[in-house]
Amino acid sequence: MRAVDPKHVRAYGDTLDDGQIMLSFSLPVPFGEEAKEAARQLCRQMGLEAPQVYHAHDLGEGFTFLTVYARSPHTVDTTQLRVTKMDTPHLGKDAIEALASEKFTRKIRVLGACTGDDAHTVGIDAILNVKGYHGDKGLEAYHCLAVRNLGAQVSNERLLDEARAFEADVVLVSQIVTQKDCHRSNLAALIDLAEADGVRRDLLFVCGGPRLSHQVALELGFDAGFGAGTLPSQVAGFLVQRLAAR
Amino acid sequence: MRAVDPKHVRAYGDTLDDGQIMLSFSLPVPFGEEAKEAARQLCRQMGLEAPQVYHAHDLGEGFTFLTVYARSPHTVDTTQLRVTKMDTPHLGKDAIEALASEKFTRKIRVLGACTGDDAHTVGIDAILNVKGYHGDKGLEAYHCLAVRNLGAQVSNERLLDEARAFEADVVLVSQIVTQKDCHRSNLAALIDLAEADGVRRDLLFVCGGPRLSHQVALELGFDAGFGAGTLPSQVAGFLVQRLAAR
Amino acid sequence: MAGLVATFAPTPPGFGCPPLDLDAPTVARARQLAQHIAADVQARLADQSTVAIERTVLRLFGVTGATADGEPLANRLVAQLHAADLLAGGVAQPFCQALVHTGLTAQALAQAVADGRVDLRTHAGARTGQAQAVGAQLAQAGVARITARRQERQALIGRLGQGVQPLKYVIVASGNIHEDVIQARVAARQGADVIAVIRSTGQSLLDYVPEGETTEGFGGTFATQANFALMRRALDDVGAELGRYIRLCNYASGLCMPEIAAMGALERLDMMLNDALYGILFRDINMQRTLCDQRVSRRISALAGLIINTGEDNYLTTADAVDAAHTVVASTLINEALARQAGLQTDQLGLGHAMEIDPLRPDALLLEIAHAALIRHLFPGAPLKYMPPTKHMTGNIWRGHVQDALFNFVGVLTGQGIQLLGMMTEAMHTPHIHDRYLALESAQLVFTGAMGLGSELRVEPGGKLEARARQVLDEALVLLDEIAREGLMTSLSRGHFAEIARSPTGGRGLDGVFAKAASYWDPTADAITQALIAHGQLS
Amino acid sequence: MAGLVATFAPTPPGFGCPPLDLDAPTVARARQLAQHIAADVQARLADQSTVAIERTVLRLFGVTGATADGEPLANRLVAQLHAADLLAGGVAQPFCQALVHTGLTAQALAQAVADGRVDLRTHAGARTGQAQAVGAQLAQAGVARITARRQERQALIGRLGQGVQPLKYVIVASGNIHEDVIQARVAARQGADVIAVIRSTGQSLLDYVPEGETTEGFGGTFATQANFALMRRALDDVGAELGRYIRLCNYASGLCMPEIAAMGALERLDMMLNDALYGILFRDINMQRTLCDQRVSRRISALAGLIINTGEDNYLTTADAVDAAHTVVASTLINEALARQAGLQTDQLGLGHAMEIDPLRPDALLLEIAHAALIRHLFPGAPLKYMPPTKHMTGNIWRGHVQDALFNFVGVLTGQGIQLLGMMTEAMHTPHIHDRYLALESAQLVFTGAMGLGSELRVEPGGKLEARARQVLDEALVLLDEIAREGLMTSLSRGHFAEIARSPTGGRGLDGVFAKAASYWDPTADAITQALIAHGQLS
Ligand code: B12
Ligand code: B12
Ligand SMILES: Cc1ncc(COP(=O)(O)O)c(C=O)c1O
Ligand SMILES: Cc1ncc(COP(=O)(O)O)c(C=O)c1O
Repeated sequence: MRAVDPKHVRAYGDTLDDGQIMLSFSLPVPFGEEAKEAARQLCRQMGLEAPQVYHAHDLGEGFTFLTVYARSPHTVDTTQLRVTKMDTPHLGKDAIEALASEKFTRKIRVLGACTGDDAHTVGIDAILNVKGYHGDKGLEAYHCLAVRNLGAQVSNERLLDEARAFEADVVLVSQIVTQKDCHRSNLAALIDLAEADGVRRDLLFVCGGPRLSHQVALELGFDAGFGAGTLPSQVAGFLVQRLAAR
Repeated sequence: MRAVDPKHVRAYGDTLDDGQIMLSFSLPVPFGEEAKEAARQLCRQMGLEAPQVYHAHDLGEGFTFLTVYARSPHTVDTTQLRVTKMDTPHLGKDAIEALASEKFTRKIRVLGACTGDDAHTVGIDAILNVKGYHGDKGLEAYHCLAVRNLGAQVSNERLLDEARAFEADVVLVSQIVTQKDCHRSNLAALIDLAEADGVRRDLLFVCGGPRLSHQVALELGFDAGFGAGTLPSQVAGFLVQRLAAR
Repeated sequence: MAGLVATFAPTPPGFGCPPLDLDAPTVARARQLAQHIAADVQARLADQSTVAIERTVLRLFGVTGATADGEPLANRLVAQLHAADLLAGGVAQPFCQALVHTGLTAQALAQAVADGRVDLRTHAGARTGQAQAVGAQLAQAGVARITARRQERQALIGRLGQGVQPLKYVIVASGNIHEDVIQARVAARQGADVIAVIRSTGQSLLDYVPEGETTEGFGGTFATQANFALMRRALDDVGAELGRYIRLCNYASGLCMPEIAAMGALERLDMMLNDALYGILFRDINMQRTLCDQRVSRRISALAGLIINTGEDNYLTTADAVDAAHTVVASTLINEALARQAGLQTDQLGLGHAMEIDPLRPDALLLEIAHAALIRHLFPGAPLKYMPPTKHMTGNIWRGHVQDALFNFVGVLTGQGIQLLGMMTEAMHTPHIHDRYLALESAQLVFTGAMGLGSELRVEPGGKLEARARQVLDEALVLLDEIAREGLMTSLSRGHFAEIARSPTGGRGLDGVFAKAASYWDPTADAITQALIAHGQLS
Repeated sequence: MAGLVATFAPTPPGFGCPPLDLDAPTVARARQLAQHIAADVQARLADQSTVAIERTVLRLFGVTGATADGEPLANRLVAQLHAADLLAGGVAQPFCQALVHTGLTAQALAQAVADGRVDLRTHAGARTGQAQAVGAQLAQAGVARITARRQERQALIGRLGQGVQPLKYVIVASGNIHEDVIQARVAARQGADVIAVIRSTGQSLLDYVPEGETTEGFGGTFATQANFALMRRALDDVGAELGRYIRLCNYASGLCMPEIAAMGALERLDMMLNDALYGILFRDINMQRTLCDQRVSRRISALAGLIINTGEDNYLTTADAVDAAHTVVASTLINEALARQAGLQTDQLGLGHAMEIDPLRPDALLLEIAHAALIRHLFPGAPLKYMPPTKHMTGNIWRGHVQDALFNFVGVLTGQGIQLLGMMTEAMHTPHIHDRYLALESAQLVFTGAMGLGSELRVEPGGKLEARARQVLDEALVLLDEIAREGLMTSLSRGHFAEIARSPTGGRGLDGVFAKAASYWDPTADAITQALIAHGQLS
């Protein structure tokens, strides 16, 4: 049997290179053959072949929901993929503590908050609270860290004020609500404010949330970003190693 | 609020023109950040923006399953959609019988079969048997039709032999199995054989099955095609009107 | 007028939760403790009012609208008095006094005050008989408007009919009321019985209700009277077409509880998320403020025939689903008692519950059924609102869709009243137009197939299911006992609920609380009390 | 050697179907009638053999391979004798005679005959003592090979362990054995316990078994001994890695029933779809042919410790799910009797059932539970194979995924043995690689959550569920009574099952049936009988 060609990888249904993919979406087009044809045309514009509308449902109010299977001829060269990953190695709690006690004489001061109108504290709490996440202890359990958690709905202004008062080394920001990309504007605004206040260089700025990634965080001017399923030790490990490298 | 522009229709998630669509597929790429990036690249090749991998699952054996949401900037001009539809109007049983008794002096002879290796008789039976489908009586219940059902796994050769013997006016072919497009080759082969035998013009050739449509049937050289959910009266109405028009 | 209240869909015959053998004395004791806790809270707060309550008085008098810079007139007037420390007697007294003095309508007067043409502060003092009469008359008119909307609902339901329980409840949350309207109408066509318009993230902390139709929310759309009216009309239209009354739900919650309750009552909303405990725990709203506000909001809802939905369905998003299941039970019992004291009837008690059990945990379904059946048996006849496990939803929409289906199965098996439908995209975005359709279609499938099942199955006596229900009830009793001893407000500062601790003087909005003077007067409260007594909702 | 048979996973403690109060005399009578029907069929066919059976004898003697134009040697030899009307005494006699005469090995002899170097026809006649001894010895060797594979399975399961019931059964059907292997290994990693390799559409009507590894099937992949071996190795490898024995399933069905059973036994398949009734009804195979073939195939499977799966799960794809539910029950009882007469033990009876109830019909789930529980109670200890409603699957994958989840719930609630997992894309294509993953993940979710539920719930005595189960059983009894009176073959010509009528002399393959001469000799049958008696599977 032919082997996968890593330079020309296609989607796979049940046979190499069959390019099978599934799409689903709604169109503001009344239910009927025309809506199905519109769906097929949309797929063809994506370069897809032989689009088959398997399910079309009349949503009413001039809308149709469609589920389409099609063949994608597109190929990806997997030998050329570049992914922005955090470059610090993942350490366990003990290794982190050891590194910190070797490098620092005082505790690293970490200030966390969920900012803007966002009131989802579970994520930041999972990172900060002793209890931690998925059996991995939170930052409060680290001997080398001094942690303060401001909770939810903290404005960027207040966050920076508190950072000054707490003499923070690191600011951790959580953003969970992402509708209309409000997390991006909120986060970018924080960095702008920090620049304006002249404190951007003095602090490590780290953000997290289910729709964030290291790559997005860098784009927004942060030092690091953590996505869904992050473990506290990943965050602690990053902080200690990055500050140690300074 | 802005109204839908029928010349530039986009996919709709919760806001006009947000272009939200969902895709899912597998890639023969080992699970990990690279697989996610490969998925995003595939989406970008489709012209999609801001692809978000929401779910990636390690299938093992070097495969990854991915579910992606993205924004499609593509637009469809719904004022220019052309759909091949059956042009004969849909009549009820009584109207069909009336038309037939007016136009024909003898019964129309209808021969049906599920051909090739295909053994799915439920579809053709739904069209032919008295019982019918979804409360709509089958062709055997029509006074104006004389029906013979050859059942399943009938070869194209035998079908044409039987058509001759039965002095059929119409041949109904069902194709349910479609793997590797075998329905298309089977159906095309029947028409070729009928052409070679010189009987193509003497008979109406009609096909049906869940993956067939009028459009596909015409492409394959048939006179008509019927898809999923077809009612017997649609078929009877087509036959009688088409033959009456001859 | 009993039975007129929420006009809730009757349970179809032969459709009910399998019986559960609970210990009757334990149930009775738990309910008794809850009543004690509720009475104690009311007694402690009896002498306080809040700026929100006073603004509500004005709204019931007929004051609407905002200043050019968007400050609602009700806010401007109350804030002015509060700043001058002239609010202790209530806003009604100076306002009615000024009405008498100027001869203006309520709305015109409010506008005049905002424009600086009349100064309410100069009217503060003792109330005259004339002012008292004007106030009583305006309050009566307010009550009459609400009662009219309630009768309107009654008539519409009588004419159109309504969905079968569990009612299918879905949210719209585009942030833009016009998109919300489209999506709500689509949802109704796909089988939704209740449309909840989710609010923008920030609104619960706003100490005013924005004005007008809004198109810019995050994670939801602002609750405004104009938005209420727009959506009400849209649902009435589509409901008439479908031959099914479609209920509208919003949030009388946050810093403007009673005001929003009043607006909802005036615009014929049918349900309101309404829970001080939720605000305290999840929005850090001051407990004195919001418990005062809640009482008034619930009395208005009682009058309006609205169903309230409490927020216990949120507790286990922060606490452990199995260890803390009893906190949900304890809290619903307290919330029931608080609600009944405000005049809400059984068929208005849409107590919220959700168990957030990790669906991958062995016996997840067994535990879910045990908890759901327990709550069902504790509140017979109440239109319980049952919420799916949201926190265990991930980007895996496929498994999520099945999780939601299993949850829907538990809902219909245990005879819940209102089923908040989970969406497979829960972990990703507020629902897309078809997410709702898919959720509704799936729920309909499960409900149709399993409708009669609850009556055909029995719980194994002495088995695990029964044992779990009894255990949770026992744990709830212990907690209620503790709360009854220390008082609800102290308890809240101990973090018993949702693993969150709040102090009586912490949180937002305490500055809006004030001690009532002996002369405090609120004619709307009097009118509402009279009406509730007349309706048999209070005695 | 009892218990060694299918080595089926034991039911975990506390996990079982809620008890059902069936009428014991009705059950006893139904089973008695079924035994009578089965005995009658066997008696009528006792004097017949078929070309497929004779080819099986050769295969058990060790003959494999095909001629250059793809005709299997076994076919060539038997066809030659049959054409010359020299088959009535069985193929063993001339073949063994020729072996003695030429001194060749079985394989070499077969090749020589195919090449035209030896003419078997000249060896037909009475058998010599020498030939008899050679035949018995070859037959013994065949039985020994099968027994060795059976012991191998036993050892592997002992070492690796296996899945928990309901075993998760999925299909692979790419048409290409190499893609099938990839997909099967992926499925095993995602939790599959049984991999069924679906056959190409045409194979059941082929009167020979293709040779070699195949890459070109439609709707499935050809069953060949080489494909069996390839897949067996792949599953053994991944199973060793996962620490779980992965079962392999194929089809001993169609015109080559006993041959495929033999190949499966030799390649350590674990399950076989095996049902003459299915072939008669759904493939129009002649009933005399396939009932003869079936008996031999089942004896081989009995010996191999294979689980057979019967085809009643197909009946309601053509007949009405509710009206004809009793036909499924009647047929499983007959199939059980036929199976036991062939030496199959309880833990080899993977009787198939599926109810194909329209999921949108009210009480769909209630009926589904009633039917599933009825079959469960009729065959305690049997690894019942339970199939999802396939005919109600449509292009709506979303609803379909939920339908399958509900079905999985019924399976675990009623303690089924083998759960054929539905795929959301059922109406569209044979499964894509991730369709299987999604189905497995969903099933795992449902099974984990509901594992203990069957033991915690009881059926309401005298309720709808019990009544429905009793009604279906009563109807099955009436049908069995009728079949017992007229005989199975006459019944089949009346269309009692699946609404399809077949005549005893119609259909495919009758030309391959022949009357045995008095001298008929089949040493493999004798060896198998001895072994089955030795194992306590026959008496
Ligand atoms: C629990 C919950 C709530 C609870 C929150 C309780 C609390 N105190 O946090 C309550 C009920 C109060 C709530 C309310 C609302 N919610 Co909410 N909620 C959720 C829910 C169900 C789970 C979130 C959660 O707890 N996840 C578990 C944690 C552990 O995961 P996490 O947050 O991703 O955190 C991990 C990582 O991201 C990372 N991380 C997170 N932050 C940080 C920070 C740093 C520095 C680092 C390093 C890492 C890190 O580490 C964590 C551990 O791995 C989600 C849906 C879902 N299933 O995801 C919706 C959801 C987040 N909510 C949503 C909305 C819209 C709301 C409301 C606005 C709705 C309303 N009006 O009623 C309100 C208002 C909230 C507000 N003002 O912000 C939306 C957001 C939509 C969007 N994408 O914009 C979601 C997605 C639901 C939906 N589909 O509509 N919600
Ligand atoms: C029932 C069924 C069977 C039954 C068939 C019984 C019988 N006597 O027909 C049994 C169990 C025997 C069977 C066997 C197999 N099946 Co099958 N089967 C199905 C199933 C579940 C339902 C089909 C059905 O009856 N639909 C109901 C009828 C009414 O709908 P319909 O066929 O679409 O017909 C309507 C229209 O299409 C139209 N129509 C159809 N024909 C015609 C003809 C004319 C002239 C006109 C006008 C209209 C018309 O009108 C009908 C009424 O509206 C489908 C999955 C599914 N849910 O669709 C798989 C399915 C069709 N089977 C499939 C396969 C692969 C097989 C097997 C090969 C598998 C195997 N090896 O075991 C075998 C072998 C079959 C063979 N040799 O062909 C695949 C086909 C994959 C593909 N697209 O290629 C499917 C899709 C399942 C799957 N996902 O794998 N099957
Ligand atoms: C009682 C109650 N109020 C309010 C909300 C919503 O939050 P917000 O007040 O931020 O709109 C919820 C959410 O579930 C709730 O249960
Ligand atoms: C007993 C039995 N044999 C065979 C098949 C499959 O069909 P075929 O024989 O065409 O491969 C089935 C399908 O479900 C079956 O149940």
